[in-house]
Amino acid sequence: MPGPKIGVYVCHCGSNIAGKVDMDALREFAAELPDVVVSRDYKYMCSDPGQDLIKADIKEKGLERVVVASCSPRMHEPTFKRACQDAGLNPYLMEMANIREQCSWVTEDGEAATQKAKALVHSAVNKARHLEPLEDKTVPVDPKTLIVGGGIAGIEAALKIAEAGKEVYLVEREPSIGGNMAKLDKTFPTLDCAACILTPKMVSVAQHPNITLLTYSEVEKVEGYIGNFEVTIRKRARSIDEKLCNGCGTCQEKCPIKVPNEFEEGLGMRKAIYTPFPQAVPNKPVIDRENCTYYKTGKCKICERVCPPKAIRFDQEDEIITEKFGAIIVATGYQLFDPSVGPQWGYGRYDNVIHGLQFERLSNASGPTGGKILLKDGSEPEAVAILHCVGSRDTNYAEYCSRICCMTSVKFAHLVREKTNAKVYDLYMDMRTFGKQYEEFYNRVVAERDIYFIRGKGAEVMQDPETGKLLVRVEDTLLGVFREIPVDMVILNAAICPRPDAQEVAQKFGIQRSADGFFLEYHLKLEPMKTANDGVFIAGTCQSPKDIPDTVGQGAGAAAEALKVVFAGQVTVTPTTAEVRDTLCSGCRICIPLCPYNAITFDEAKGVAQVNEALCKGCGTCAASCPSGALRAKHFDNRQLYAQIEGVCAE
Amino acid sequence: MSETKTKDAARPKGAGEAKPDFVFFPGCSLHSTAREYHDSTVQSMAVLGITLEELDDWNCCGATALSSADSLLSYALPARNLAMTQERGLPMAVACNSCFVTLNRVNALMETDAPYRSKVEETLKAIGRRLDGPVEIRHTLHIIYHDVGLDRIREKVKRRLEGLKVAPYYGCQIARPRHEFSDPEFPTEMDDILEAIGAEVVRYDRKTKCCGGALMTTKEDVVLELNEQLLREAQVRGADLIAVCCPMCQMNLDAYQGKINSRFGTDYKLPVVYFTQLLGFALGLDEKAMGFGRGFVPAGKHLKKYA
Amino acid sequence: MTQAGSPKSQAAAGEGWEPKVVAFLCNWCSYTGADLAGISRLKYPANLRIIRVMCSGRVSPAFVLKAFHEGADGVLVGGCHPGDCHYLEGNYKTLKRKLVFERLLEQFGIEPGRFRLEWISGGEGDKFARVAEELVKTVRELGPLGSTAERLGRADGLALRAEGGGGNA
Amino acid sequence: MPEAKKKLKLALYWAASCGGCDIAVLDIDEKILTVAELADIVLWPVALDFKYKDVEALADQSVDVCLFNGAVRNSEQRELAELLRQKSKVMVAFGACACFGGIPALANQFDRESIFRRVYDTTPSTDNPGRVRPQTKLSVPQGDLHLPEFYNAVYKLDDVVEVDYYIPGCPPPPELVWEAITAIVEGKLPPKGSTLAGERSLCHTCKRKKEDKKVTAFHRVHEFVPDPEKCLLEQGIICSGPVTREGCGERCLNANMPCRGCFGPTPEALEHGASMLSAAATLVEGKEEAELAEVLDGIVDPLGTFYRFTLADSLLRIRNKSLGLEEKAEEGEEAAS
Amino acid sequence: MEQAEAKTLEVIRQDAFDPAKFLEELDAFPGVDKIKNCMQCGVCTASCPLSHEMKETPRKIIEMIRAGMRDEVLASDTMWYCASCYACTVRCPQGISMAEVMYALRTIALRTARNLSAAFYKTFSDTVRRYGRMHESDLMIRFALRTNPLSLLKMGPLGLRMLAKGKMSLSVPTPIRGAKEIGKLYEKVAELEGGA
Repeated sequence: MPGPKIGVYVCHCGSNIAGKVDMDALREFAAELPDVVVSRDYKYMCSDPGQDLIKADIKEKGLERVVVASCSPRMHEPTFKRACQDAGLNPYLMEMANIREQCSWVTEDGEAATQKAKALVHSAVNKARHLEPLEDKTVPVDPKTLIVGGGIAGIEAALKIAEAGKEVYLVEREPSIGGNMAKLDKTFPTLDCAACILTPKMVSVAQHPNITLLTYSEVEKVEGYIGNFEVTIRKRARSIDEKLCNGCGTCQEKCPIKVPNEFEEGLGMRKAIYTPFPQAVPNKPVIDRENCTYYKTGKCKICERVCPPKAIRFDQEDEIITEKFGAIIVATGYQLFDPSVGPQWGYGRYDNVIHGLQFERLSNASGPTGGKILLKDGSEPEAVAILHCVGSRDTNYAEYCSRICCMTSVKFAHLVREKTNAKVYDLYMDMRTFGKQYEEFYNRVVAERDIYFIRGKGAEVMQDPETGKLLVRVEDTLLGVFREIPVDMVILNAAICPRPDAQEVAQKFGIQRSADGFFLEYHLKLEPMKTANDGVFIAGTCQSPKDIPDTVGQGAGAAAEALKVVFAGQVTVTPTTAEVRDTLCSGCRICIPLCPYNAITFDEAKGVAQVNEALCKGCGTCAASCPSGALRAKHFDNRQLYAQIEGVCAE
Repeated sequence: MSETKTKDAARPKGAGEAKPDFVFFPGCSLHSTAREYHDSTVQSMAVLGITLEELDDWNCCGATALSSADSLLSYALPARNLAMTQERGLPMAVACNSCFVTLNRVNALMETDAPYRSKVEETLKAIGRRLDGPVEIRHTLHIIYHDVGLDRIREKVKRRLEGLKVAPYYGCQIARPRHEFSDPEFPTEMDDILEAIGAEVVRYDRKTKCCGGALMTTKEDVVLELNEQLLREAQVRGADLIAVCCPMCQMNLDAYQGKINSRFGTDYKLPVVYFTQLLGFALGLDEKAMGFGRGFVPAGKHLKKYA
Repeated sequence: MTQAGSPKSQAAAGEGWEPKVVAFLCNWCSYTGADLAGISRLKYPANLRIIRVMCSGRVSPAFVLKAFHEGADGVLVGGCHPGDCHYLEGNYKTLKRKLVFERLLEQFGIEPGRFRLEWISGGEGDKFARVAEELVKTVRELGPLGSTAERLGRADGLALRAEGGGGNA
Repeated sequence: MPEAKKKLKLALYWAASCGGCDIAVLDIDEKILTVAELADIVLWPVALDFKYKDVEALADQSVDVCLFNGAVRNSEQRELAELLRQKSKVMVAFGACACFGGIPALANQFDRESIFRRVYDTTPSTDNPGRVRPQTKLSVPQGDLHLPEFYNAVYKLDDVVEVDYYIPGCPPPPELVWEAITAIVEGKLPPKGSTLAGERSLCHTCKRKKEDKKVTAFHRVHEFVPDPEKCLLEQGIICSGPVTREGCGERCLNANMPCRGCFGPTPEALEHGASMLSAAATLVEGKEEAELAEVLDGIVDPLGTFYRFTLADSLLRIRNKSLGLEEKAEEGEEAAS
Repeated sequence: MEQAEAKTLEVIRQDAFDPAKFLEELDAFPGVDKIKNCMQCGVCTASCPLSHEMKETPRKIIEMIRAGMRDEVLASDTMWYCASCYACTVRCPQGISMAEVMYALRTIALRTARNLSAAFYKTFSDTVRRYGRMHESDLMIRFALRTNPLSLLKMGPLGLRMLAKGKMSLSVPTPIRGAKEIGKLYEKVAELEGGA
């Protein structure tokens, strides 16, 4: 019985594939396979002329199936599906063989690669023979976007979407938006103050009619899929009536409880009722119930007494908000590496060993010292050491480069010199000044008086037990000598790390993490904001360490991705779902509890299981457990997979 | 460590009925220069309910000296001890830091580096022995800390060494390269044990800085310098004595203290004792049995008030 | 790497024999991980051929048997790490099947090293390459398994009429 | 039953099987008389004395129907299968052994040598000091004696000859046998290659109450008396009903015993044993590997459980090691000692 | 900083060195790997208690190895200062076990070296071979005899005090029961190493 007419298209991908795999041999091999009526190779099959080859053959030779041997289907499957569709062939009758990522790029030997490519093409042709036409379905998209994380990435994304006229929910865990950037003093390379450039954006977020700002809130649950995410958000009780509160701050003045302020990185204090910093948005306090005397003992209520508009609400409860969203942007930021993990650096052991964000707070005019760089005892340091790569580029901790530390160090050196008379020693392994105007900035600072750059990694910070001075030990690797540098303050430029709850967040949003723990983008270069979960995008330092310009760029980029979804108004959902063949189903009900989406139900009248295709995501788990073979995973059915197995195993 | 072990340790032992908890590898020093370490370790652990059985016919682990002289031999020699321990079917306890690191080095090899591993196995085969994978090797300090536990130590203390200021000096090879201790550079296990027996532990930042070890033989000048620094910090921090857990450290700091004083014009009189001597003493064991008299710098005056 | 074996040499454990390994990879994690190995230009033996499924949960144990039946010498199933499944928990289903299936394979006399279930995330290109390398190495050491037809042929010299059996697909 | 113009010529053969299938033919009771009216039996070793040469003498295609029961274990059975195929218009694989290898095929976990060692050497009742083994050829003064060759594996009938119809079951239930005979007589046969039983799985006709399935522990039948109203799988008993073709009349289920799968897989099931294994394993709830393993270890002997009747029909067919004969011999020795 | 002595720049003719060969030689030692990954950060040097005594810092030794300067590396004093404290090893950001590198260098150097350290390690090895265990007095006396017999006099006072404290014994040590095994072990090692 003659099978469907199959055309095979082998792509050279320039030399990416052709440089390893013998194109002629592969093309000829494919031509010999049963049902193959045409087999061609071409330099770039994804190019217009390449696609035209396929289209012409579909029309002229009446092809019924198309096999493209090229890159990963994750790359160009949509391209070739479209080409088939344009030529009148159902796009689900196209199958790809991945002979680049999984063959030419990973195989040393050309002959072996050719052999493997043949097997992969054979497998694809086998599967193609059994393919069936499927129709895409579309579902409407909710026009709202959810943004998780109110740092600069989330803020940027929210504003862009709002300004484009679409509705945004911005959810932030802390009482104020602003993220880590709000803690910074000056920003490199221009040295403008972070607050000066960030605060206006924060205010715009609060004021924009298209933005619903939910601070002190967390996403609890995410269900659904692109265009139709159903999200549960817990808005924690601030214990104040936000409508009545005018942000006067009287409560904070009078509150008797003092606790370390997280925002000040342990260097300053706050009250039990507080806004984390003066420019907070919204500028309304929260009561930290863990530390508030009233919640502990039932007494106090001073804030309630002093509040002019009577806005304190001790009995306020958490609010649960459920909302539908078309797209989600995750911008949850980073966590600084805890340098006490490596006690050799002295952090946590010596008072005047601080990390980068602590220095930012010291240097910040609104910080605990009013912008003065002071030692713990209140005196000014005479010498300061700055250590790069604390935890970064270190297989003991984080293997990757944190990218911003070199520039931050240069900035710190400058700020120390600007505000004190201290000598500055900057201990670097390599100076990586990769951004626009960064090298220029470095060149400026390097020339400043009493700033000394030493090429060598700070190995250890000791204290002279007699003088109390800190001793930094380093090899000056350019001289090949050992140096012990006495200083009063050590600034550790610690690594940018994934947040400690990154795994939990990743699971909640159905995204993955790369080996370094950051969220995984769909494609490192070409799809940096997309994730494997359609409709969920990532931006900023939750994806990898970044400076502010890059973070802002990604925030805007993610906004574009989200807008693409919500403006389209509808999304295509895959027709590759499961189906029950009624005449084969005996109603054993094994499949029903297997479906995580509850897409399978039991039809009592017919005595068979049935699949709700709108709910089914097409994982095929049910098909693999259906003993009688009544459940079929469309596009990945038993016949197709058996044929593929035969193909890869054939000689 | 497993709970079972803790239970075992706590279990009262009738005469002869109990299987020992560990095979004990004393190492050469504990049989010669560091006999007080040997005696105080075995005796105080017995009080704490841990029985050690000396590994029969053990041989020198080769120390780091052999690692430097002959790579294969430096694995083969300690491997014989591990093979015999495996035959005995018990985990191994080690008190000497140098032995500890050397034996662990073989363990590490047993888990990795296949081609070299088979070479070592071949040498064992030549003497009719074999080693199947790594052997559980425990430092006695770690056993006391984990398997006995601080609570049990506190319970058993007869003489609380209240007011005795001790600088805990671990040496380098106990926690490095990376063993079972809390941190390779700033372990705290000995600190906690000393506190549990009532002593005041002084801050000692050099707690794992090197004493120079065997280099005292070949590079005496510079090694004396290292030891001078170690003594200096202990003195500055106000320590009455230094507690150690390694025979080499003890020897360098104690036996050479006089030489250091004459070289650097200092006047250190810091007794250097094994932590187990203090532990045993606190547990009520006899001062003499703990071998306090064997040190070059006498420790007696600091212990008088507790006796 | 020598070449992936010429048609005839594979039948017997001759010098030219090259193991065949079939890998069923889930689209979201392991297939992406394999793509990442490619993008990173990591090298691993060409003996391993990938079949894409949407979820490791789709991999019926029969697919694995089918691969061995067709002459595969080793089979890899790759899924997302526990908790990371794109379909919430398909990989747990795979794990459950594996726990019984492994014992079945052993009863069939398939050495444990020939079948592997691995959790490989989209970020673990290096792990994928390592697993591929290890699996091919193991299978190479175990030697050829041969297709069912070959094995029966070796057993009784019978050329079976309807080679295939079992598979109703 | 309509009057046939000409009497059918019927052959029945018994290969590697217990003989139950032959009895099953008699189980159609008084209808056997109708059969006798309708058909001339040309071969039925269990009941009538025919010699091979009588069969050889028949003209090709002269037998209308051959009901072949039993699997193919040795060369004699194979030769007969081939001979009967040659002489018959319609070849029916009759019973689970002919269809899928049946119980005898469980021996595919062992090769000839280890079976012989067990049977001729190591069973406690064996007294065989000379370690005498069956030989295919033995010369005696009177001439050469031949015995059939015992194969390393058990084969199903369609491995060696083309089969036109399959009647599964251990043994096939009388109703099915009668239906088949009727269909043959009436010439109302489905397309060749068909199985003369239902298309869905046994759950379709099983009357037990079924709910959404979740299992917390697996049990074996001797461990407790299951609720006769409830699905056995839901009670933790491995029942192959969901994967096994319907048509048996639920004889086992009615006796409160689980289906063991003698009707073989449904037409769209991938593989009888593996499919049931896959289904059974996923019924267990939980995510912790250690806990799961504990529950799933309750499924003892997966091969014997899931391939009880269909090992010769499986994808892998035989235990791989049964091929390296020497290697196997050593193993057998160990097992024996 | 000390004033560096004026010195002409060294010229290295790279074709005189074979870095790959030296790396291979070191690669044969277990635990010696990743040398090529060294970032030259100097943490090893700065962590070393004795690096200030060395002519070449540990970091520089790695770079010299990578340049293939075998003779120069083996002639350096760096490895003889290693006290096996492993500070470098635990801190190395690339996970290089510098201590193992030092052991390897010593082992290679000992095949030809004739310095004080070499004598010590050889004596040590001999003692263990003889008795199966180490005996300080025996070791020290033999070491002194091998190197500088006069040093025995210098060691005298300490030795006497050690004797007095029972920390040393002058009695002739008895070999362990398994001394024969130890001997065989040495022989086998020699046989295997000889092949190498």
